[in-house]
Amino acid sequence: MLKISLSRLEELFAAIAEKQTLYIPSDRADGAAEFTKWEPGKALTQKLNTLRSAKDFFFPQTENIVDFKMEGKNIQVIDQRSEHEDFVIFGVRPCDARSFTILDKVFLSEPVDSFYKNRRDHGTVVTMACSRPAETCFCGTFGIDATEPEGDAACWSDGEDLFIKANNDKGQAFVDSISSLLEEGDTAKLDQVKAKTKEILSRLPLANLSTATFGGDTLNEHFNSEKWAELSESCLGCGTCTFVCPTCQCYDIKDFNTGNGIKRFRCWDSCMYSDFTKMAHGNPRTSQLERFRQRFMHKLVYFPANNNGEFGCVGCGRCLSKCPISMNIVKVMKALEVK
Amino acid sequence: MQEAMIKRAKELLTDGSVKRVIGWKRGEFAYDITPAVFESAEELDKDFVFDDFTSANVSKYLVKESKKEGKVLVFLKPCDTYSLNQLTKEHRVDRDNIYVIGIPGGPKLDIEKIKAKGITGILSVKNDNYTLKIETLYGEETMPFSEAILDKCASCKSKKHVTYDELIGEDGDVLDSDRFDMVEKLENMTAQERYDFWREQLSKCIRCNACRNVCPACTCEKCVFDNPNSGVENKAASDSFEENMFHIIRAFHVAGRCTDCGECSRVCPQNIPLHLLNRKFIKDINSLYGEYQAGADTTSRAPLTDYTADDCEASIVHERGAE
Amino acid sequence: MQVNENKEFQPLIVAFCCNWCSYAGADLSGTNRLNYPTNVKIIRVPCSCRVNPMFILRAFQRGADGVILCGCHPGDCHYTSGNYFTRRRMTLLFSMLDFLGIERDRTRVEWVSAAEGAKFAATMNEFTEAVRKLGPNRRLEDLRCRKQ
Amino acid sequence: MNNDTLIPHVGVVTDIRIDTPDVKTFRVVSPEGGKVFEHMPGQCAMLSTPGVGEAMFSITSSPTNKEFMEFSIKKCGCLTEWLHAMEVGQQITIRGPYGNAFPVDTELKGKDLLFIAGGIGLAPLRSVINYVRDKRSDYGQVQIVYGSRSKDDLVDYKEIIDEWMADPGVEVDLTIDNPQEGWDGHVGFVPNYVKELKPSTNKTVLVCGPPIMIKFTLAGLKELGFTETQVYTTMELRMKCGVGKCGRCNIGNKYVCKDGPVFRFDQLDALPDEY
Repeated sequence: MLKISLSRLEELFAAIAEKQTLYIPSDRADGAAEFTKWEPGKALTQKLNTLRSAKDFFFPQTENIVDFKMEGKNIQVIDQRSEHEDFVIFGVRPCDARSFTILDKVFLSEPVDSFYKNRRDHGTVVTMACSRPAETCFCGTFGIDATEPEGDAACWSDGEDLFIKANNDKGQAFVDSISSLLEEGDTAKLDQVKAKTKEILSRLPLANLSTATFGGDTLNEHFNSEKWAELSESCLGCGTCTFVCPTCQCYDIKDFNTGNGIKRFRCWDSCMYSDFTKMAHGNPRTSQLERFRQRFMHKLVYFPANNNGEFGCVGCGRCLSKCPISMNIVKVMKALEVK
Repeated sequence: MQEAMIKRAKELLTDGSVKRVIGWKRGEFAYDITPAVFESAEELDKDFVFDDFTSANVSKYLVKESKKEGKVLVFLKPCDTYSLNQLTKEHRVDRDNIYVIGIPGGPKLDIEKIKAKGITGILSVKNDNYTLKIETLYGEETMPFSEAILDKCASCKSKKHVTYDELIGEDGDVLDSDRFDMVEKLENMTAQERYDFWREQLSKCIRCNACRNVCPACTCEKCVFDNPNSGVENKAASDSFEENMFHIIRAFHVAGRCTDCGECSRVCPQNIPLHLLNRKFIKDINSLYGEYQAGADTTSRAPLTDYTADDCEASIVHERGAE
Repeated sequence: MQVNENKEFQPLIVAFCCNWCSYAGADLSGTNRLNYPTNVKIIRVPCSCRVNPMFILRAFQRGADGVILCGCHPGDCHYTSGNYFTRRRMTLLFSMLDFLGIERDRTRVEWVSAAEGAKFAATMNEFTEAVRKLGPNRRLEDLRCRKQ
Repeated sequence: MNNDTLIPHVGVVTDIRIDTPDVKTFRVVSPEGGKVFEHMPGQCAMLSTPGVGEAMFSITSSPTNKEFMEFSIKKCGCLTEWLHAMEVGQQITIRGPYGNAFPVDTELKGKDLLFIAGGIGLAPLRSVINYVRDKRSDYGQVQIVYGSRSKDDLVDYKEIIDEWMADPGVEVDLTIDNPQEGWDGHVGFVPNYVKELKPSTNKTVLVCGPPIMIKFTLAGLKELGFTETQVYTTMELRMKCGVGKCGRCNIGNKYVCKDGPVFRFDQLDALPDEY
């Protein structure tokens, strides 16, 4: 497999950044990791994962859809869309890489969302395999192999060298563009690292979390379970779990009057917010129990029902560590699990 | 301590003087504790937990729970009792439907500080005389207890329970803490430095509203930010102005009512030091209108709903502070 | 923020004037033929304490470069204690804006009674000059509302 | 770049007809004349006034009408209030068509039809009624049961009297909730009136109206011997995108804007009762 020494990473990034904008996960002032534009001297983070997922690159938190100019009775629709620049996201973890395929199922299905497609076509995802999974990781439950990441091109690190392999033609184009820096290398040491990681993955506390009792056809079984009351009683109804989640796709469309025109923009929305389904004549989900149930039923039952069995969660563990009251999908799955 | 609390709670449950107990429930790991309502002795034995990670301030749940039929027992740390007093003063809770057992505060741990040290794969955290023994998938790690303390506990303002019906352990007293040091440090910066500091912090905000939904002082039936024609985007980070406006107005609405319990900074997923905004208001109120601690009692008038004829003029802000 | 022919920066000033005193004061300065800059846009409010901090921030969002809040002198507020609350509220708000690094001199509270037409005109002239020196408001504006 | 379903077209309101104190029917055409897009009966469109809001309304005109599209809108929110304040010639933005339609060319073809509507619920059914009347030979006997709070709350009252009642193949039964002078027709709630009329059970039923009316009508129909596979309805939930992506109009795993708004009752029963 092609490889480059880890000491020449800076050189590799410089080569990539020449042709396309490069984003890498690097440490912020407060210690958390975040995807930022690469500049010379910006180091790759040692943290397992970034605080905000890479979803932002394809489905940003706010995005202008269209502008309007109102003149008397007439409306002028101004389409602001422009071709997005090419960019590379380096160091995406396998769980985040899988979340892109889940978002694709939503946004690239008919009728295609042109905003998302515009960014998705111009973005090259270069993934990085995990070697030190955290206790909150449970990507194995959803069939993700943390040592064999998906994405356009995949990278592994065995401590000395960075191995790189293309998974599809976009990945191949990326590898070709930096092939001058790469050289062939044997993967003996890398296979040891992979084996060790696989061994750790099997020892993770959530390794044997199973999705057996969930899936597209288990709707009635779970919808009226009386456990929802107990699970949702201390939920604050904030949007943290949905806004840090890499696979949440719900959005809201709002208008903003700038004083000299109207901007219609799209922004993330959370099913946990009280006004998510609020209509002029009522709201089908008035209690926090219904909203809480909707979030987890969507990921564990509705999404698989509409996407032939693929779950809406990738097991990245962000909601486990960021929920103010530590309620999350793992506790819901364990509570609803039918032994 | 945990056994004493469970024993006492079971006694009160069985003799019928309380119907429900608000406490904390064990999670998957050592540190993911969830506030919970217990209704039976078995539940208490099975799940109730009280240890170094039970730092959540549960007084806000009393707004709902105290309106239900039957008394509710709640365990409150000293800083939580200030929040309950403030809620009582504003008639948001039915105080005589609540039975409060004061429990010792004691500094609580912040798992983010442990993880920030690069410790990962945490399986268990044991505290033996102030050094943490952390068992992880990658071997045993140790860390001084003092380095993993929550920010709000590091600048603890009082170990005194200001309201309780019963006490487990003794009552402490008000401490003079260094909680305004960081505020002073910021005040002495130049305006540009302050602007850059806050722009960098507030630009991280993802508008998840966790700070508002956890704050015991933020209990409006319908928040102004949820009102579409308030003109503020309540879920979009669509402009730097929106972030500034949201945090200024939220801090303003709790000015004079915020008990400085530190929950907003604890729950912020982006680690923004939101407590500094509230402490700035507290520091200003103390210096301009006389020492005031929200929640210290349930009768005094909040500073912003009060006035004296010889309050200072607003131009005082223009005279002080470096440019 | 308009820039007229002689290319000098013309700040946009929003003045919240309390209906009983300052608005009458402004009216008096008009009848006395005293002039104050046209950049000042007056918004009449029943009392100075009707002004919610959001109004002030919204004015900045929409392109105001300075906001001044005029009310009755403490003691002769039509609603007896309105301006006392304003005084506390605005002191804390201005202090917070300053804490966030936003220029202090963009905001001000002035007590102008119905008889002080001259003071109203002088205050407006002086405030406009102060804001003109500060330049356009870049720290608290909404980029979407910036006039292209 | 191809156009995106979220980017609206401009429509001009050419005629506003006041049907009831809180319902107006708006005629919308493209600025260059003609319809903005084609649709099938039962489908809906997103109307909006930039800066006020955007909402989903069922298209009440029949697809066989080539010149314009009509929307009967009840005033009950900030956008509808703004729309009711419009004058003729005002432009609005419109995008669609969204949702599936009543299966007029499949299950309904050749069947005897029974339309049961309550209040503003007539709007989506009117599109199907006029479509069926224009293609009369493809369908069997048509019966319309329509009720409202009071006489002047009957939407499209003029058209019902002049055209539908005059049409031989169409039987129209009107009712109002409580007696009112100047009204000699039936008085009573729609569900009870349906039970009185005892329609024959080989008819296919299309129901639309307030949820409470649908619930009791369905119960009444079951008593009369109708099975759930014969009854269709159209749902209404909050919608933002109209194409099943923004995630808010779901009942169970079905999105009302994409898999609906028209559902058969056996499909609805398979879903949790979350509406």
